[in-house]
Amino acid sequence: MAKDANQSVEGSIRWALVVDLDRCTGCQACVVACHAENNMQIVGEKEAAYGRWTHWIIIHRYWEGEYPNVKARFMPVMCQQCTEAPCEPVCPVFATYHNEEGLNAQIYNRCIGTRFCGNACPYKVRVYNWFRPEFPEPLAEQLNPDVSIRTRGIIEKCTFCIQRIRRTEIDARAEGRSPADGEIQPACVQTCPTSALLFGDLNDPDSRVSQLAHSHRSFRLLPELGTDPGVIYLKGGEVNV
Amino acid sequence: MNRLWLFSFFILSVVGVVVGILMTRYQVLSAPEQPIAYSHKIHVEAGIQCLYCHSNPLRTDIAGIPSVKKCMGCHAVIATDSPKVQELSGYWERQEPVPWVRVNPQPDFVYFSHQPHLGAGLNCETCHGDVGRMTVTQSVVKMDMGWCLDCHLKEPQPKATRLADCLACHK
Amino acid sequence: MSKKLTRRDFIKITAGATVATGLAPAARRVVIEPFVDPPEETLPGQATWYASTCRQCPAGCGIVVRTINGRAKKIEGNPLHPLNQGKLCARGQAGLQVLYNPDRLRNAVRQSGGRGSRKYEPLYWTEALDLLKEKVASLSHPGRLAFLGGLMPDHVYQLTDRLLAALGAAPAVIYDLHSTLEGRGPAQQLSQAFFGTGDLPVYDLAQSDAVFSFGANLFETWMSPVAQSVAFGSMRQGALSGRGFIVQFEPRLSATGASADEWVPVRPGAEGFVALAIGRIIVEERLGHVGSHRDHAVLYQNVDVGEMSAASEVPVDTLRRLAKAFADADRAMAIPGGYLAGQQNGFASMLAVQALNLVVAQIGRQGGVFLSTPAPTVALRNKPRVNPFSDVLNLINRMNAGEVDLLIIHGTNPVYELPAATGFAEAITRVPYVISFSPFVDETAVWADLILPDHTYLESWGYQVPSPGTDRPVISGQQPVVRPLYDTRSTAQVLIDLAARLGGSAAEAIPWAGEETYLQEMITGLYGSSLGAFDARTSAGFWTLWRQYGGWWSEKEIRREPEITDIVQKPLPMSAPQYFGDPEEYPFHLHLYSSIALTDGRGANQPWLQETPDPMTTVQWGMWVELNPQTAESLGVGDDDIVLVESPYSALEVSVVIYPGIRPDVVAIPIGQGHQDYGRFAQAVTGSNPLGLLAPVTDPDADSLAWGATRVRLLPTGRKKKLARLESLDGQGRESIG
Amino acid sequence: MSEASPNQPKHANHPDQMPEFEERLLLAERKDWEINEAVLQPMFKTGRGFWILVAILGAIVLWGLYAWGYLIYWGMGTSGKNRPVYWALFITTFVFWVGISHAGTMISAVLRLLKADWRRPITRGAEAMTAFALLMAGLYPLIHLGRVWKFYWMIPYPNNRFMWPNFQSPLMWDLVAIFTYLIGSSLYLYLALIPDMAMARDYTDGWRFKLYRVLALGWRGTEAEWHKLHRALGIFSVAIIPIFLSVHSIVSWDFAVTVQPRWHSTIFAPYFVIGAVYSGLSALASILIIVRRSMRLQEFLRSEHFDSLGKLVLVAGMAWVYFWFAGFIVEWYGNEPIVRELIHEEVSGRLAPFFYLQMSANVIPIILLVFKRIRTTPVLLLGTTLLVNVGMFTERALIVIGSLQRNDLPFNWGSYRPTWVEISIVAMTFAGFALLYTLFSRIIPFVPVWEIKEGRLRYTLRRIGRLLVPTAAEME
Repeated sequence: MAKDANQSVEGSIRWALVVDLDRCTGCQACVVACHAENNMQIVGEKEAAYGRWTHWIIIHRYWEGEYPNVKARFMPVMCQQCTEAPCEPVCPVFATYHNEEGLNAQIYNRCIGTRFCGNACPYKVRVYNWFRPEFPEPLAEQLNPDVSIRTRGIIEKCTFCIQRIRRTEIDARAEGRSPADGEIQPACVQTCPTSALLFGDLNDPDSRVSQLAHSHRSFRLLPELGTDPGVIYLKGGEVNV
Repeated sequence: MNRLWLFSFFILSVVGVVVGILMTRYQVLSAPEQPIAYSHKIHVEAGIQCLYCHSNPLRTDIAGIPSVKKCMGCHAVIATDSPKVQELSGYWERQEPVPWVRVNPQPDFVYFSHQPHLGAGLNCETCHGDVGRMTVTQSVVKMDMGWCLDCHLKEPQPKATRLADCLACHK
Repeated sequence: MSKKLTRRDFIKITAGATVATGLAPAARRVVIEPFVDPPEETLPGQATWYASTCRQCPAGCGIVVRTINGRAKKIEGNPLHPLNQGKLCARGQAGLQVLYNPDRLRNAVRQSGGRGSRKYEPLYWTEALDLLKEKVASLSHPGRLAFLGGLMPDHVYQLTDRLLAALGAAPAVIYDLHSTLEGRGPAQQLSQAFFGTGDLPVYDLAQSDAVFSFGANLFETWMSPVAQSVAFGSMRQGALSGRGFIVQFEPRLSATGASADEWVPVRPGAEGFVALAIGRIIVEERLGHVGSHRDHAVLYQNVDVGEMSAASEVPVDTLRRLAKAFADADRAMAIPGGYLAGQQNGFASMLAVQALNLVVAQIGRQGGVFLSTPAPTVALRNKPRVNPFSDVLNLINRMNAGEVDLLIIHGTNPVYELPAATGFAEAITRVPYVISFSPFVDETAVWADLILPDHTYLESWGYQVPSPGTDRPVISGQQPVVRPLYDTRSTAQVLIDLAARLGGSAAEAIPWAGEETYLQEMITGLYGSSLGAFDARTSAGFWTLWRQYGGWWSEKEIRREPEITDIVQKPLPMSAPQYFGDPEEYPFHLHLYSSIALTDGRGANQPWLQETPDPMTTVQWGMWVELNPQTAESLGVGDDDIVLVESPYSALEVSVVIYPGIRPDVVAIPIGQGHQDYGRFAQAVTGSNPLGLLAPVTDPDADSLAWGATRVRLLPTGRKKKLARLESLDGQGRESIG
Repeated sequence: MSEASPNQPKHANHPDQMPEFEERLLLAERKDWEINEAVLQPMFKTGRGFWILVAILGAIVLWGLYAWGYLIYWGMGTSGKNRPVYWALFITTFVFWVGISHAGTMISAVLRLLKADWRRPITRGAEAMTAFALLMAGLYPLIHLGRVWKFYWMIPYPNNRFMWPNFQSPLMWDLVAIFTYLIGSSLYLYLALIPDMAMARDYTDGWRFKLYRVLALGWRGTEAEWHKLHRALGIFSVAIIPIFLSVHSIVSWDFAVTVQPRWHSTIFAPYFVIGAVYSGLSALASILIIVRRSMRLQEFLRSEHFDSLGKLVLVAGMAWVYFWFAGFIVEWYGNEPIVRELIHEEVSGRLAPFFYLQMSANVIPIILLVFKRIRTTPVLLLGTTLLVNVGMFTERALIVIGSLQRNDLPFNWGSYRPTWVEISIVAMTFAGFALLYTLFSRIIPFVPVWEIKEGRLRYTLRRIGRLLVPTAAEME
């Protein structure tokens, strides 16, 4: 999609997100940016307490050791955009499927809410709309017109901000070029104060993402499941060599 | 006796559904009632290009309904005696927008942008029909998913694959 | 005729369709209203980006706001802005919910049912302004007018300053909880004492390779968190330097501490001792590569490492190890943070910490401490300075004594933000007339007779000189990104109108026709400056560029090397921490901290921030107290159990979070919840304001509120309240089983 | 297998004792019309008790329907599900009902093939149970949808969007399998019903006559008709067995194909099937006992039937334990961290009560059923078989809900509480099942008269010396 319409090299793209755990300070900027970009509903304290929040990206916090030698580490977890996604084959209506660019797509208006994908996902990053969303006036004015609003009974999840990808690509193609590396930024990547998040094409050997993916610090989440995620983590505490 | 009842009820419901579908379809295609009975025919015959009033499709998602100011640009002097134009200038004096009714509404879950379509060399008539001949504007096709795919799938590979991707149009 | 028919048909059809099939939505009629007279820079449906400045905290980051069809849709960092370089924090992102908050005041109101009645009657602005003017004019003596300010945009403050001066009234008293918690006042005085200037120093995180942060929550709310986070990113994995390390000294492991490489739990208020001990060790053992140890010996001549270690409960060998690491680093840096300021010996501690930078000769050096070059024009430098706390207490006394007839409040919420023990809530009832500029009905506005709601920052003009700044002079510009939603009015404009109405000296002091013209005049000083990242031929062109860039800043970096005062000629002061409350009766230190999402409670009315999980406890909404596992065990309480936290002043009930990263003798409560007013989202959370627990004690040297010096006791209630945690309590603390 | 040892205490006509062959084989002096009467009479006697029962069940069903409407209108949030427990009571009950539905075919098809004669009087009850249980199970795929009004997207129909259901998805397999099974078993039920419909037609008048006339399809009982009927039944009983095996295997794959710990198991298919048979047979036994009592069918449903049924349950139960153990020991021995965690949860953690409930409720009956006295005493057998189904339901709940509460990232663990909505809807299906069965028993001859008569024809008594010997003739 990125290349010019005429000599297009489809399927050569694989979008990927690099999460540098050494930079992440757990500041939650990405979480709010995601809310602002993607029209998630706010569920309130009661529902949130019952595990019904709708964050597409949550920052796991893990304690290590005992006081006083205690340490806490952060790990942002969003949809891993698996190539071998466990969630995809189980959907009875193709509401979720894998697209040409390595994205694990979720088509909201096709979803009938069996929640099978939610069970199949080992990272538990798919969230469900348990009730109708409510946006007391004038909060609705903020809603992003590029993202549809999900009603009750629909599974949703991180899309790598497909609307931003598409927007940049269309604009680029209008100028007869393809987006430069780093030009496409999901909301979380754009805002991350420490630049712990980085987005790009994993199949492009020159992109920063694919270079970092080859760093000795890189690892994937739950590799033993063989899901081949599109989210690459860089472990903290050391520098690239 | 009550078998008759049952029978007639059954027939009625079936007819109801069928009629409902037909009517809805008809309604989607039918011309909405506009606040001002605007005629594209007259304007196009006067030699005005689509892009003069709907000026943005090459640049943005939506073609854009001309602002009242734009209308007044001509109608401050042209055809000022026509009652319809006086309705228009009424809006201008009150500084109100004209509440035009959308002819081709798209559902909320669809992402559509004019810009790439024109970029791909389509022209307005391909989808909107010969608006230039319409006195009352109405859509000529039911713009549903099948209709979109008709064109998208006709594209050469691998472009077709890209255009058949749900994410190409669904947001 | 035919029209009528078709319409009737439609109704029939729609009805028929709806009944017969569920296809009604397909038959929906959508009305599109085009612009009457479109603004030339916008295309319908096309995003337009406006550059402005974030006002969610005092940092003053540059933002660009995505607007579509005249509605703000998304806030992002301004990539050109030297301070935050395109990045933004959670609070900045949530700014839209200030603008679109359903609980905003929609016009000027007067409390019809008398104060606190929460019954409001709308006023036309002309009436409101006349009322305001009449109140000001009818003052028997200008001294009986008091202006209480908080987080004010620079230009509003300057106008206020001029007006008050012209009236002969006392200058505005500036107090707000956020500045208090980040120790802004003491920091300014520290800078004064050390570098002889009131400007806050800039700590060059990006290029430092060893940062000792003494209670500075660098990446949460302290000073300029986004700028510091950006710097942290490049310090950690940046290309230029190797991976720098951070050591965090504080009684409770903050989110910043979690990102640090080492956390040293220090006894509250003893951080200064640690700094002194480290300095002493470096000096006497001649550690590191700096030859000037002899000169600094005087600073530490009466420091005893053993005592310090005992008092701070940090083992001596730890101190030695850290001292060595600090001295050996190429570009080490120590940061005196906000938590120090919360103690009664805060100023001494901060001095001791700042002195470390001197010992390793990092003042004015790369990866060290320097001062940001101030704004080019003097007029721009007039910023709101946090007043000594005694000024606030004086004001309260005067209010109590009935010496204040008219109290005007802007940008602060003292009823919530001051410790209840200071008695502001009672004092305000003794003031005959109170005027608030708050866009929301907060705890203070409830006690105002007249509320003249200001625009929210996305609707208003202004500029701000960020303080602390960055490596170059910066003036952040602020402009409306949307047309004001409601019939509110910018305070600057109100002040200008007021001056015009008052006439006389006031009118002379504020001769400008409107806010915009004032701003234009103020920034023309920058027009033609050779430093600027941009310049224009005409001042009109400059004004346009100013709005496009979202401010003005120098193209290349200009740092200012601070000169050091003679403070370093004599031994550093040493004062033991004191706490309010008998240690037998009240065994625990109360450690309040500003929530990363709600800061000092300002964010509590924004649902996004409420739903944002706290990074450490992962609690959304809700309020809690953090206990060390041992402490919890000794009290026999567990997660989600409600305990009664009791100080000599008051008590509150709150759920427990077991928190491994906190000293056993310290309990921590986040600030920001417990609102009585301030909108549905703020009030949705049960709990009471933790500031109620505080004793109104101050640090005599810095004359600032010692908000960390109160002791409390805990009583289990036997009840439970489930907190909205992101983290599962069943799986707690385990990354992967096995 | 049904032949019980002949030397029995001679307590005539007492229903709970083993009778002489005469009675056992209904060789006692009984005219055909007497048998017909005996079967048909209870159908016409609908006392007050019956209507009260119908009213109560109806009320529960109505309430359940309201709850379902509530669920649809307000959203799935009104149920107790959350992240990560996206499936809970609904799916549990779904699996349970599918399980129950298995016994019917098991009894009639398998036993028909095996020519086990004791099956004759109970086949119809079993087949009816299958059909009704499947109807109830079939509701759940709809109930648990977040947007049930879009259910038709799961049906493959040509459309201009080129959109089809995803046949990779186990849910689609489910749909197909269950639908096939439902059609198959109801046809099977109906086929065997035709002659009795004809019989009933000849014995009744009024609306029943009209009804039976329609249902009897003009059956006249000619040789040719009988021949065809037997052929058809023969084919069906062979054809339906693979379906019967496939259904629960596929249900088990709903779980087994995911990577969810404790679900991702190869033994699930046979384990589920055998579990289904176990619970199904038990349910059948319970139902037969209740019906027998309420409709006074002691003469037809006699101890030896329950005895054999009990033995079947016993066998199924032992097989189930074997499969359970096979699965459990492998997972326990494999000692994979998360699985270990889950097993720990069950054996000594929060789930322990449920775990021990299901273990005891599934194992104790096996021990009990060893004793003939329990197999042949209706009350005891009723208790035992009910216990089995309590156990099986708990077991399903443990698999579905218990496993989902845990997953590979402990940060994401969760817990679950059912709400009144879920409970009402589950209650609705139980009540609905009972209601259907109750009404069925009053409209359809509960005992397949023709099969019984056929059974009689197979036997004659020869007197050899002083001793009566039954001889079985080969037929079918």
